[in-house]
Parts: sequence; C-alpha cells; structure tokens
Amino acid sequence: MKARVHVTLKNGVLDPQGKAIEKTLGNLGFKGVGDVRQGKVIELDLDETDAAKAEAAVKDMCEQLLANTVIENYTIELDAA
Amino acid sequence: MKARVHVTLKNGVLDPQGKAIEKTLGNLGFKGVGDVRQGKVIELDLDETDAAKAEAAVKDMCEQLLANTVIENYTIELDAA
Amino acid sequence: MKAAVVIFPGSNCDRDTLVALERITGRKPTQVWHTETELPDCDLVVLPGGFTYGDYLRAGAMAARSPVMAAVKKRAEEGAHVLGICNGFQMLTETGLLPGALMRNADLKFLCKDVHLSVERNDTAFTRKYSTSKPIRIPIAHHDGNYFADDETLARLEGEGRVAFRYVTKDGAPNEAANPNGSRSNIAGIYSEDLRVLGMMPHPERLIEPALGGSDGRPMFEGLLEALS
Amino acid sequence: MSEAVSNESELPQADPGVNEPEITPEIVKEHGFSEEEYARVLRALNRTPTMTELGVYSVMWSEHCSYKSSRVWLKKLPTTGEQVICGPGENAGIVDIGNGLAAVFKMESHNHPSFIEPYQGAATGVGGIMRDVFTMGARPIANLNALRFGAPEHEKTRHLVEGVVSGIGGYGNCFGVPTVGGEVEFDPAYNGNILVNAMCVGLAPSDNIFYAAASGVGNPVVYVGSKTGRDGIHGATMASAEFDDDSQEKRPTVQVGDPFTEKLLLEACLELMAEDAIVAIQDMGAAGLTSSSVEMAGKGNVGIELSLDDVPCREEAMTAYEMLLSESQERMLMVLKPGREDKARAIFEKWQLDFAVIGTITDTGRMVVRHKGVMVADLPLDSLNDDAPMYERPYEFTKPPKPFETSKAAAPDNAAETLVKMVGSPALSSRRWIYEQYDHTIMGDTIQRPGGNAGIVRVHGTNTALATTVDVTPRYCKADPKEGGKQAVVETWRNLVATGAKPLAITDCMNFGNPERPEIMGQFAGCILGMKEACEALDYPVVSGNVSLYNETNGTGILPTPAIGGIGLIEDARIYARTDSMKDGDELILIGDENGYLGQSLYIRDVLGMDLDKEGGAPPSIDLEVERRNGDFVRGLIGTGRLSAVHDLSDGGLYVALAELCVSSNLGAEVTLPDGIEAHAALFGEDQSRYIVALPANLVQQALKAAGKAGVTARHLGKAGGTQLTAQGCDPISIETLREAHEGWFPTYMDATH
Ligand SMILES: Nc1ncnc2c1ncn2[C@@H]1O[C@H](COP(=O)(O)OP(=O)(O)O)[C@@H](O)[C@H]1O
Ligand SMILES: [Mg+2]
Repeated sequence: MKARVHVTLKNGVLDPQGKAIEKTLGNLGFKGVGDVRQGKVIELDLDETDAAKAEAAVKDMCEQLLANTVIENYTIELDAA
Repeated sequence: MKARVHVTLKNGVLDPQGKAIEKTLGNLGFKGVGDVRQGKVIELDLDETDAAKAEAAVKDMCEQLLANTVIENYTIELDAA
Repeated sequence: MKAAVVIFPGSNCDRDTLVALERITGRKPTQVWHTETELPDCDLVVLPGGFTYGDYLRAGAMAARSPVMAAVKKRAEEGAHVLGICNGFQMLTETGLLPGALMRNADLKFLCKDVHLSVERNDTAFTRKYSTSKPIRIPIAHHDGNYFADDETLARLEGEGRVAFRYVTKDGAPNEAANPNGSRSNIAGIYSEDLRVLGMMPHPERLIEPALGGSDGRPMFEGLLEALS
Repeated sequence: MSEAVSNESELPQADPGVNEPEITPEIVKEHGFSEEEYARVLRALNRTPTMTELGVYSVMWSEHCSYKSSRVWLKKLPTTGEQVICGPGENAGIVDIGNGLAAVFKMESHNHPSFIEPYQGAATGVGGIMRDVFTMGARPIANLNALRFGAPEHEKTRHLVEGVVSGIGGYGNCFGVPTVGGEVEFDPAYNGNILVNAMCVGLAPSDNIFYAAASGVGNPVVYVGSKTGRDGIHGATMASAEFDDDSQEKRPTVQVGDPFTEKLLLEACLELMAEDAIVAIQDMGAAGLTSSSVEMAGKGNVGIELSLDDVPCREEAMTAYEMLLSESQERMLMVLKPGREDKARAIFEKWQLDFAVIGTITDTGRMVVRHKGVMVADLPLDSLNDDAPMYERPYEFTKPPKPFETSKAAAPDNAAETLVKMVGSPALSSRRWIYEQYDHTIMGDTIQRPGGNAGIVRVHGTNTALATTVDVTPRYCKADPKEGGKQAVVETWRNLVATGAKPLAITDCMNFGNPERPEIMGQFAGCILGMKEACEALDYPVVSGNVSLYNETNGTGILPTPAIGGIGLIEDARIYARTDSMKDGDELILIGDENGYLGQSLYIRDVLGMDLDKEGGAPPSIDLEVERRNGDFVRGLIGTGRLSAVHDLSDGGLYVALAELCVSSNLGAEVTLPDGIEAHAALFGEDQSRYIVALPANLVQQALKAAGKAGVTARHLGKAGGTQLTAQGCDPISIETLREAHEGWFPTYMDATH
C-alpha cells in the first residue's frame, strides 16, 4: 500500500520559504500571487495491506517523526493500488 | 483561486532525504516501510479567476522557479473555491 | 566538572566542542554515541553542532528521536545541565525540552559570520562569567536558526527571563539590522524553566582564544566549570 | 570491424536479462570512439566487444579518464622535490609538512554539471574532491573554490552564482570542513561555460597513507558507501563533450549529492584505516566502478574479478552496463587484507553504510565481470590502462603581443573616484556575499578566514599552520599563455608568501576549450610551459591536478584558465601576516619594482573600456629571480614577528591593494608616488612581484637597509593613520566610502530583480 503524507505549517507559523518564493515570483513579474506556503509531501511504500492498520501506522510515524506537531499539521492519504 | 503544486524528484534521482527518513523510521521500529521519497508542496493564492489562465500562469511559475526541472517533476491542482 | 558530549551521525562540531571543553576545564569529556541508552555520570551534557542526518526532514529532527535523547531528557529532569549548540539547540526544541522551533533563515541562506549577542542575565551556570552590559562576539554558522515561537510562548519566555541571548548591534541594540536570520525578538538562545537547559545557535566553542579572532566563547565554559565543580 | 577475428569460446556472453544490443557503428560513435580508437579496441580484444565492454572502454578512454589530449604536455611539469611524498597519478598529491604529518590536496573541475544544475553540480564537485582526499587517509581540513561566471548582465549568471555558491556551501557545510578561500570572476567568455573548480586539503599521518594499487591474489574487493543507481551514466564522457544549444534540452541525468552519507563514509573509512585492514582504496568518481576497479588492478599489475550480483543497488533491474558506468556518489572500492572483512563490515554497519564483498584480486591481468551467472566482460587491463590513445594534437602558439604603450592609456579625470568605482566593480568587489555562505570557522583552527591574502588553518595538535589559495588571471593567459601560466603559479606563491608561509607545492585545474583546435592546444601548451618555468624557479612542484577541455559553446571557447591551488607551511602559527592588522602610525614600504605597466590591466579594461584582445598588449612580465628574491625577503621580514600587516599586489595594482589594506584594517593611509611614472600608471599598473608591508615606524630604516642588502627594491611608501586614503596628488577618499563600494556590489547585484 502506498501512503502520502502532507506536512504543512500551522496557521500563524512563519514560513520563510513561502515568503521568499512569493517575493521572487513578484520579482519575476508574476502579479496577483499571495499567501504562498511551502510544505512537504512524503511518499511511503508500506508492506501493510490493511487500510486501517496502515493508516494507524502512518499516523504514528507522523506523530513520532514526520511532523513537528508544535508547528506543523499533517494529513494522510492512502492508496491501495 | 487557490493552486497547489507538488514538486517531486524524477524517478531514479537519488533522494537523500527520503533515504534518511526511511532509515530513521526503521530505527524507530517501524517495519515494512520502503521507498520513502520526500517532495515539496507549494500552495498559492491567485487573483486570477479564469482556470485556464491560472493554470498557465502556475505552469510558468513552476518552470521558472518552483521546480528544478532538471531533476524534478511537478503537478498542478487548482481549486476555484 | 564532568562533561559528556553526545555524538550523532552527522555531528561535525563534536571535536571542536571536546577540544574547547578539555582545554578550558582541563578534563576530557566523555563521548557518548547516539545509540546509548544511558549517560555516564556527568554534570553537563553537550549536544554539539552539525548536520545530524543531513538535517534532512527538519534540522535536528531525526537525532532528537535517537535512543540517547531519552536519557538526556531524563538527566535534565534530574537536574543536570544541558547545553545544545546550533544543531544541538534544534534537537532540544525537537524533543520539546525547549519550546519553539528553528526555521530556515529568513533569507534562506546559510550564514557564517561573527555576531554580537546581549547576555540577558548572568546569574546562570552558563553566563555567570559574562556581563549583561557588554555585548559578546560569537560566530554563527547555520541554515536553520530562525527562532519561532507563538506569541503566548514568547510572552512566557520573556516573562520568565528565559531568553539567554539576543542578536544585537555592536553597541547592544537588538534591532532588525542585528538580526541575522529573522528570529522572533532577536532570540539567539533560550533556557528551560529551571535555567539548566540552554539552547543557542551561536558557537561559543569556536571563539575561545585570540588566535581564532576572539575569546568571548571562553567565559561560558569557565562559568560552567566554576558552577558545576 | 570486419577484420575482427572472433573466437566464440572466449567471447563473453551477453547478459540474458538485458538483451544487450548488437554493436553497430552508430553505437560505437555514440560512445565517443574515433574509428582509429575503435580499431585499437578490436585489436586488443581480437573480437567484437560486448555492449558492457564497449562502455568500459569508452569511459576509460574518455578525455576525462585518459587525459589523451593533455598527457604529452602534462608530463613536462616538474613534480618532484624534497617535500613531495606523492606526486600526480594518485587520487591526490601529498607533501610533507613536518611533525610526522602530510598535507594531501587536489583540485578538480565540475564545470559542465554545474552549468546544467548549479546546486547539485557544484555540490557533487565538492563531494568528489573531498573523497579524493580522504580516500588517501586524510581528514579534509580546508576547502577552496575557483569560480568563473559569464557577464553579470547575462541572463543566466545570477541564477548560476546563486546555485553554485549554495551547492558548494550545502555540501561542505554539512560535511563539516571550513571553506577558507577561493576566487570568483565574471567574463562574457564564460557565458555558456561556467567554471567550478573545487579544491580540498586534508591532513594525514605520513606513515599511514593509502594508495590505489591493488595487490594480493585472492584478497577481497569490497564496495562501501551508498547504493548504486542510474546516476550520470556516461557522465565521464559527457564531461568531455562540447556543448551545443540543445544539450540543455537533453538534460542528462545529473547526480544528486548526499553530504550526510559522505560524512559517514569519511568517519567509517578513517576508522577502518586506523586498523590494519586495507590494502588499497579508491573512490568511485567519474566512471564509477569501472575506473576504480580498472585503475586499482592496473596500478597493482594484478587482475580483478567482480560479481555484480552483490553490488548494492538502489534501482530495480540494473544492467551490468549501468552498474559499471554509474556515477552514483559517495562510494568507495577497497581491497582488504585477508580475513579482515568482518572487522570492516562491523565498522561500516555501525555508520549505517552499505558494505559488500563484490570480487577478488587475481593474477590474470584481466578484468572479469560476472552478472547473473554470465560473464559480461573479460578485458585485458593493460589495454584499458596503457593502450589508451595519447594524442599529440596539433598546436599553434599564441603570438606574443607587443608590450603595451602607456601613452595609449588615458589618465582618469579623477583617480580617487576611479578607485571607488574599481573596488566596487564585479572584478574587485568583496566576495563576502559568497564566503559568508560557507562555514569557515568549523574545526576550530581557522586563523585566517576568507578575505585575507590566503586562508590559514592551524595543523591540529601542532604549532604549525597551512596557508592555501587559488589563483589565475585568465586575461593574461589569453594574451600570452606562457606568461599567464607563469603568472598564475607565481600569484599563488605570492599570496602564500604574503602570509609568511613557505610555499610547498601546487595542484592545478586546467580549464580550456576544444583541444582539437590548434590555437586552443597552443594555449594549453603555452600555459603549461609557463607554469613549468615558474614551478622550477620557485621549487614549487605540481603534485596533483585535473584537466577540463571542451569548455566551448557553439565554437566559442572560454578564456584559457589554468587555475592553480597552492599550499604553504607556516612553521609557527603565531607568526604570520594579515591584511586587517595595520596600525595607526605604521609606516608602509613597497617591495618590488614600479614600472607603471598597464598592459592587460583592469584599468584599461574596466575603466577605459579597451578591448584587451585588440589593444591590451602583453600582460605584465615576471622575472622569476626577482620574484623569488622579493618573496624570500618578505617572508624573512614576516618571520621576525614584528610586521603589522602585509598585502600582495595583483589585480588593480597599488591603489587597489592599498584600498583593500585600509578597508580590512579600517584605517587610512597617506602615500607618495614614484617619480618619472605617470600617476595613473603608478596607481593602477599591474607590475608583478610586489608587496606592501606595514610596520612600526622604528623599524623602517632597518627594513629598507636589509632590502638594499638583499638586492630587493624597496621604497618608503607612506604612513598609516586617519580615516582616509590619500595618494600623492589625488583626492583623499574616506575608508567608509571605499568600504561601502567594496562591500556593496555583490549583495546589490544578487538582490536585484531576477
Ligand atoms: N569563491 C570564494 N570562496 C571563498 N573565498 C573567496 C572566494 N572568492 C574570493 N574569496 C576570498 O576573497 C578574498 C579576495 O579574493 P581575491 O581578490 O581573488 O584575492 P587575491 O587577489 O589576493 O588573490 C580572498 O581571501 C579569497 O580567498
Ligand atoms: Mg585572486
């Protein structure tokens, strides 16, 4: 089973990368672009075939490592394909 | 209009981050996790309301800045909401 | 004073830290490998700088999940002193021993240069040999030193006197021009509630003798030696 | 091809899992063989090679690995000396630095990859050169880089500068080596071909150095480090092919560096090297497993058998061809002493690195490779190593231009204002924007950070220090390759001397255009001859180096750029000279002859806007005897420990050197100009072999007398003090104004709208 985790900064947490991208896009002449935020996406291959168990395991990984829950939120997508 | 861009390493390009995450997950006791890849997700707010124009603009941004097309692929999602 | 320096894969200031501690305290610190689950008998634990696990995912994140960190946490709770320098500071926030987070520098660049710091209080084991009225000069060398904490945390840190160092101008002004990385309130280092855990981005171990361009890092280790012996 | 005699019984069989294509003339050509070269392969094998074998030959005989165009000339360089422990031919050069220690160093180019992907290209360049150094048993202690970009206004330049600098920093900082020096230049000649040359200096115990020559029939061949992927396959051949407009479209696989793994690899290798376990070791650089195994076995005059089934792979279904040619980074090949596998494995596993026994040493003189039960290659090593073509390419020396006539160079309206412009120009502005992105204080031994005459790091655990620098002045090389090659060597020597170091040896990185053009080959040959002269005169041999040819786009070559990296020894780390320590009240002495020679100078190029090719004349000439005499004298003065500051004179001449000295010391100065030379020529002329020395007033007469006795030209130049720089007859300029101009250009340029 494949899992895809999105890790994004919580609202209100400063995002230097997003801000820099926004500024550079402006410099490049792109108009009307605002509120740029950069996050991470982590893709994993799991041996687990049971969706519920897989989800629980990935949630654990997020809590323990993939996200810093002080500043970040995460969402999990599973893809049994 | 909101846009979400996923930037991921092309197939076959070494992903040191993914590799390190995979090892650490193993060290933390997670079994059966393989092929970890880390990418970026960039969210943007666009003033543009026309979907086709927005898509074209974001594509331009990807080519010029958001993705390093020598080693990365990108996909664009638009959300008119 | 008995010191232990914890070494992780990708630590790269471990030797510098060992050398500085030995030179100033006259005693070789114990080296502890990241897979250890127990710490040796010691008064001071140092988490040195570096790029543990390449700083991949988040700086210090993977090292913070090492077996040894549970022992460091425990030792801190028991009242030992813990010093996290640069990557060590990042680990301390990642484990929750210190609040907040260290984000990418505001202009996204790695930055290596000497900065001036105000010593916010000099009644801790770390700073007792410093003066609060004169800025000190210490090198920074980091990519992720942009200190972030929410308003509430920040207010608590300030209220409890837990800001250890602030980036200031040569004349001691904590203004934007002196802020190298975008840190909130120009914060360069913070203490735990009991003032026994210190995390800081600048590298005191790199400026301990005039031959290297200055010795403002020295009093930190001298103070620790005095306080913990 | 028809004359190839095939002998079925000895013909390795194609890998059944792969369907190796049949060898057609197109495939042969794609692999970069000329007809004559391929005929040589056929002769050596006595049959048609398999696809895998063809791949192996093509990388071994590529320009990059075989130096086929440059070897005849490189052989002319002096490579020996009392101090030399190991000259060219190994992974890096080695010199003795006393106390039972050796300095191991080399410079290497990563030009083409950096143009295509600046961050990763530069990063893996740094990774590669550090591996060359630690594979010999040395811990890297200092990095440098020589960079050349196109015109600042060229559309790609900013992006390339940004990427290259962050790539160099990204790799070196993470690995944990101070980057203490380098140089950067902009010139339209590099618009389509930037140069990224990385140098690394390491420290090893003289009695525990590791070489590549394999030995011991039956000894295990071990693979360590990262896994193999399909990275940069044919990178080595790509690095020797000229660019055309669509090479950007082709987007060859660039390699991604993993500095974290490299740091682990360093620690694991050094840990194993402290055990008595390694017979031979070599990093897998360009051409990966092929060149490392072929070179190791070839150097040891043995044979080697590899089983590719055991190679750690990152990707599925890799073919033998791919595994042998992959340029995946952070890998090493070792030959172990018998029975030491377990010890070695334990160390590499501790560092969480791959470890695999993939072969054995034989006595056959052949490289035999098996994959999935099939023999995919069986090649004679002497043919791969020694049969490689060596070309005496036709060359045409550059006709030496006539000396420049000073009368052709107009005086500026205002020399002081001109100076401000010059120190704030792309050529001469401060490189702080760059070196602040490099960790230069790590390892706790950097006593001279970037921005001085040369970087200086103490040799850990001793009282000595190493000074190191990289230099070359390509516009001089273009005008007169021989004089330019000489000057490049001499400038590094002078930079080292200006710190008080005794120069020991150099490494080089020869960056040139297409060697198949006689005028380019003439530039190459000319530079080599000039370098040779300088090295011989200064006892300053070449111990390692690298050649990068075909730096051309659409027929336009770069300026001839033989970058030189020098290292020198400071016997007592407490006694050396800086540029930022001039004191109020110091007197200034100028060492060296003043001729006011403006040929090929920055003044005529950047201020007067003259076309150097057409009207720039000859570059300044160097009398090597004078150079040595002046340098030895200055080093002697520094050795007294009583000087305040020293700076050598180079680009921009006396006025610029004074400005640099004043800005870094944050102090003014007042100086006189010589009689009989026009002021602007005296101020901006680039006469060689010169230094400014700052010393306490009471020592001036003594120093001048000593100079006279030594036959060294010395002139009492003036006095340090105040907040302005004042040259005789020129307006005073405030040091603050100079500083703003000097520090301002780079950040302003990089911040400007992309
Ligand atoms: N790419 C770079 N990396 C690190 N340091 C650099 C780089 N480019 C220039 N520097 C430093 O800036 C200073 C000035 O460089 P340069 O003008 O080439 O010196 P010089 O003319 O004395 O050889 C030197 O100390 C040099 O090491
Ligand atoms: Mg130079």
